[in-house]
Amino acid sequence: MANEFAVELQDVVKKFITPEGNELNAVDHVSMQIKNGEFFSMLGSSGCGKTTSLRMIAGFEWPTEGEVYIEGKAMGRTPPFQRKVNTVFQSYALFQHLTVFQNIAFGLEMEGAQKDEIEKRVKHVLEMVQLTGMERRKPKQLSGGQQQRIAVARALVKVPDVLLLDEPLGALDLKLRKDMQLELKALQQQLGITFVYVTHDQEEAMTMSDRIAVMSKGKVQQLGAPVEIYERPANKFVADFIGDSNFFEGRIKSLSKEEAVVFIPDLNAEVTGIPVSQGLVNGEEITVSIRPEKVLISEKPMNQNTFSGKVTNTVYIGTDTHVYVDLMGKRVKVFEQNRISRLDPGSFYTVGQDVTLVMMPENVLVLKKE
Amino acid sequence: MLKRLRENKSAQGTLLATPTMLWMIGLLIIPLLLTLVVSFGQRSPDGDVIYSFSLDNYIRLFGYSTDCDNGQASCFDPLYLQILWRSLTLAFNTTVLVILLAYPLAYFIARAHPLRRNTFLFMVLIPLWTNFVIRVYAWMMLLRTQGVINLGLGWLAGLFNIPFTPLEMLYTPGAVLVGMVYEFLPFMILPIYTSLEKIDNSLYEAAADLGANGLKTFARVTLPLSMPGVVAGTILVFIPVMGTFIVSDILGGRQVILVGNLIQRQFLDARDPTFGSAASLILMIMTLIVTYFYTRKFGFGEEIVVA
Amino acid sequence: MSHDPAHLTIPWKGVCGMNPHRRHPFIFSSAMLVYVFLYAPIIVLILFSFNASRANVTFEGFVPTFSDKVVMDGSLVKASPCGPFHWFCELAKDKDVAEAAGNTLTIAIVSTLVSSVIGTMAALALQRYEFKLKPFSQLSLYIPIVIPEIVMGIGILTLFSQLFGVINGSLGLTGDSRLSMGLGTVIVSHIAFSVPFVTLVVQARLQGFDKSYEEAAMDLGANEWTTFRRVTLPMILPGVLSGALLAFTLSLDDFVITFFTNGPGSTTLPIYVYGLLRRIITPQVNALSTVWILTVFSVVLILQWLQTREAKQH
Amino acid sequence: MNQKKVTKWLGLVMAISLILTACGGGGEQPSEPQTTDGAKVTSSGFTCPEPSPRVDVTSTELNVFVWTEYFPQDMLDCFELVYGIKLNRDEYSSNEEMYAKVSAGGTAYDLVQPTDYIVPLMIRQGLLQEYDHAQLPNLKNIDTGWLDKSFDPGNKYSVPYLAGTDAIVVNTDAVENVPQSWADLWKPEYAGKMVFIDDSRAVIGITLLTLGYDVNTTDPAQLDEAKAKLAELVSNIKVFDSDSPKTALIAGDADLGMVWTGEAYIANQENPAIQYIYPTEGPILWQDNFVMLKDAAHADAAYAWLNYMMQGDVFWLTMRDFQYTNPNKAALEYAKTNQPEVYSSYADSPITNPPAEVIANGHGIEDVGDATPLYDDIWVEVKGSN
Repeated sequence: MANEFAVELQDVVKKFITPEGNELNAVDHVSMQIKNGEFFSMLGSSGCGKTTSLRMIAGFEWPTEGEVYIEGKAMGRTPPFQRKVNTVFQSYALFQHLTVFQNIAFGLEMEGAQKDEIEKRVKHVLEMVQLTGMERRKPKQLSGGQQQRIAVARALVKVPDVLLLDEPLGALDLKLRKDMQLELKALQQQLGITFVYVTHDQEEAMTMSDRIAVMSKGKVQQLGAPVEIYERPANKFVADFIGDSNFFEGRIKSLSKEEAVVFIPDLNAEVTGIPVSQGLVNGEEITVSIRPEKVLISEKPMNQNTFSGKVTNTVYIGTDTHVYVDLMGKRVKVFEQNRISRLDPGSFYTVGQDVTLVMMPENVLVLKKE
Repeated sequence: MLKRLRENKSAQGTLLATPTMLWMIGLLIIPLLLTLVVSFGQRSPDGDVIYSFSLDNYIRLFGYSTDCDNGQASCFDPLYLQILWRSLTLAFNTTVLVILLAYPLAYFIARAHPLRRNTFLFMVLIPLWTNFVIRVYAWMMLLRTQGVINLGLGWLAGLFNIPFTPLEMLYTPGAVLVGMVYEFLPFMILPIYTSLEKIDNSLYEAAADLGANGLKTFARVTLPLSMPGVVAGTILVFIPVMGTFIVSDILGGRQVILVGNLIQRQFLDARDPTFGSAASLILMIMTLIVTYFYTRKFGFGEEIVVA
Repeated sequence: MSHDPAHLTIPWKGVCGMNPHRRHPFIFSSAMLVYVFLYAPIIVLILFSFNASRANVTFEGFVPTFSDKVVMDGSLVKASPCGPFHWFCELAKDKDVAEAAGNTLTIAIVSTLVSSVIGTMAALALQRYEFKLKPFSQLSLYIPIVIPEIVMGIGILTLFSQLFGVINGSLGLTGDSRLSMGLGTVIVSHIAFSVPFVTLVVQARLQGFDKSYEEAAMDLGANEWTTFRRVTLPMILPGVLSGALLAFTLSLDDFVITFFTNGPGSTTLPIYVYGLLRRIITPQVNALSTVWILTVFSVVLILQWLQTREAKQH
Repeated sequence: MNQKKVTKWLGLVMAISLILTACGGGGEQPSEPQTTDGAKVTSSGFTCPEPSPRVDVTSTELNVFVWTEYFPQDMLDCFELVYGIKLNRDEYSSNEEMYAKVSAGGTAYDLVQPTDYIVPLMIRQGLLQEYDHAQLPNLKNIDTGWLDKSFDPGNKYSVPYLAGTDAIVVNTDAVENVPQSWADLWKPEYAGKMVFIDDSRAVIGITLLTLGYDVNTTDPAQLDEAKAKLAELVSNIKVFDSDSPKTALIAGDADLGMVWTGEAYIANQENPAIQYIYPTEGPILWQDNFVMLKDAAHADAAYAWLNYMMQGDVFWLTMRDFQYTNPNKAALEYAKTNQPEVYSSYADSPITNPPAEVIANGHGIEDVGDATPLYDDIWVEVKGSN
């Protein structure tokens, strides 16, 4: 393909008028570049602008400012039916008055494809989603998972440059959703089509995506591979939204080229040896964050970055045990993996037990205050 | 051109609504304005409209009279107010009776087996699809002195050796009431049915679960939830009753004068379109006021269109 | 009326014991009484269409058959070649009835078609678009519902007579080219009172309509018109049809508006029946009513049969 | 209703909807002339007389606006058969209703059938056109006693149709004391048993007669008095019916009242106990006429109709089908020789053929000009307050 980027959003703004008559920037100066053949996700809670961004790519909405490019071409106000992208809707939007075959054939008919061509391609795509033999059914007669596959098949049969998926698994139960995630990913890899996927489920995004754009309040908070987003969240929002984090308010006490020392008033303690990110100033008020699974519970005190506390609660959830520790009045979450059987009550931390928490400096993140 | 239209949603909406709006403006709003203009006019002796601005017709409607018994120049003549009041009372009575008759039937249909519901519903609609005038005529056959009801009653009385004089039913206000109730009953059944049918069965279960007995469930759950249907039905019954003149003409023997008759007469008998227009507008304002207060209290049920 | 076929396919999930009103004898008996009230006049009407008495006040028995000509004794029909169906034969001979029936159907069909099309358009506009006159448009649709028919009828009469006077005068139209009351004015007026009902019914249907169906169609390459034709219209069709049915019913039944807007050659059945009622009321009126009722009844039965069949197919 | 016509009207509908000022195209499409060989026979088996003289007609339609139940079907059918013209008939049941519709404009009637007293009003309003008597050769068939009346001297605008009286009707089986005068009808014993025609001028007229005033008075004081008197009567009346008052009598819903000739005759046929009484004050006399509207589009067809109708061998049908006083001497002669039964039932009945002294004692309703609103108001107010 000629262009490196399948989809490009350039400084896109979408304004809506709320029912109260206020102006709202649903999408607020968003720029992103989605590479060809990439599985790209937009992740965020509802109202963050991810669906609006997707709809602007599809052509259901037009940007108030900025420009959407598909395969390098500025889209302007091109209507949806003139864009080589197709959408899988959250509600699937399968035409209830048409059969499965007619649903899938709809897009091909619009292209003016020949009858036998249509039949061949519908058959092929049904094989692809493993629903051969369902042609005569009406959408209502299918299960949720089957409907979802038909929705994907209907979009894929058009061989779009980009497939847009708007929370396509939202209506399915957990087990089915997990299966479908893997299937979708496999399908994408097999076909090599660019997928732009919108979800509010971080695990789903992590599972499938090559890259994720975390969005909030109409802005892209961070854009990167799943591991970057998890391990190096750009700000407190991302750190909080993706996975769990313990946050402490702090101040940079000293700053060298390699590492920083941060003072945390709540704990009346210093954390040393923290890797430095750009743009920090000595003395700046910052937020310190550490993932619960990266806090270690130690029986005996160590010399550096250790804190004493009391266990206030433990929750057994199967893979992990969540231990809540009171650290000078501040509650800290610790996830301990259950590598050994916890059937023996002795292997549990008991409420009130004194413990020492270790926060290794390389696991501690310094985030700018928002 | 097409592209610009495609991009202008507001223009698309306006364009789609235009034919209907032309009809509404041309055949509802302009005629109403014309009626308004005529109502301020005066009649010539031959019944022509002399366009002027005079409130005489309205003053006359509200009881001002220059035709007094005791030689006064003007006096209060409640004639037209009485007609207005009579129409309001009749419309009110009709509506109440119609609700009382419609509710059990609508309830019965709504709670019937779904496979039979459509059939029961069609049985309500079929009389509606016969003709309005035919239905009134059918009641003439039932109500007259030698009509079916009197024959039936006479036969019954004969069985028990009770002396029987045929009841005088036709050409009475009662006949008009019966005719009105009959004509507009389906218009109440349908909206009530629609709103009852919407009530989820689990609500009855919840009510029963919370310890409500049949009557309490009805009073606290069923009735409030079916109010939109009753409201819609009331609008569909009350307003036509206020304006109908055929029922009172045929079943009332032209002796029961309602606003509808008054208006029709002004145009067709008395050759006074100005007074008739004024009466039309007063009738319209009356129904609007009743509708406004009624719907403000109970809301404007969307059942009005589902019916 | 919404005849959702889903009703027919979803099994009845009632919990008999839970619903305290179901099969309550009071409900059942009062419902049956209301049905009797609804049907008694109609049954009497039909029975009397076989009446031998021309005056049709009391039922004097069925008209005896077997005679090649009608024999009258005073007001009693002693014999008729058509037998009990004497009055139906009389009706069949009456070409005014055929003409009135034709007019009624013409008016009902044309006004239903026009009001369904423009009413659906308006419903789409009101439900989907924002435009300047939207609140006004929505409000104006309630006018025919909240004002008495006679007010509307007289207003329209005044309008047409004034308008035609002006047009005929200014264009110098005379003779047959003059604009005058007739089928055209009746149809135009019937559209006026049908449109709001169609619009409101379709609007109600559109309220539950997920916009993503249309977006899906456009996404798959259908332009606006194709989307409407292939997706939107089939999906709102039940709403449009019940709106159209309502418009058709209103048009068939209308007396008042037609009374004020008709002219030569546009007599409808309701007007004709009213005319018959004003002449000597013979059982011919009943015969006409019987034919009418049976026609409506069979049309409804056929429609329902078709609907049930369709529901079963799905 | 042929397809062309529908399409044409549809076009008009669209035109109006689009610009609200449509021009042209309000006319009616001609229907195919019915050409049957030999004798023309109506559906009821009546053989149609040939028109004499036959008038040249180019119109294919004729629109008439006439009283209900006043028009022999055979007469209409024959006219359509012999001339191949489509006759559209609309009906009304009061002069006022007719006048309201016609004067509103927008109607396309050619001929209407007003009663005597309405004719001057219609002339004054410029609604009528003068007849060309050269085109009405059959006017000679009308008895001169019915021509040149005060409401239209010289019959410039009107051609007589039928005439009759309004008088008392009473079911002698149900009523003990048979009323002999209008004044008797005020007696309380008749309260709630009476049917009256819904005709303001006639009912106010008899009230004036009982008070000793002229039926056409314009004196407000006399009318005021009549209003009070009328109020007493109206509260005794059970039903007003100008369409078919006989039905109430035959059905037993009413026992006596005030009706017109034709109704009384049929009621009498149905039940001989129902009798027509000419009151001592004298009956109301009336005469209905055909007038041609100013903007009549089918004047040639109208002349054809009027001439054909006035033929003796056609007009006698009115005597056969409806029982009114017949002003057409040719029709009477035709019936006398060819339809003796019809003739004798007409001539022998005092209802249809009232004695000369009754006519002499009768009162005609006349146009009262500026006093019209007084009459209208009395009627609405008295009936409304009931």
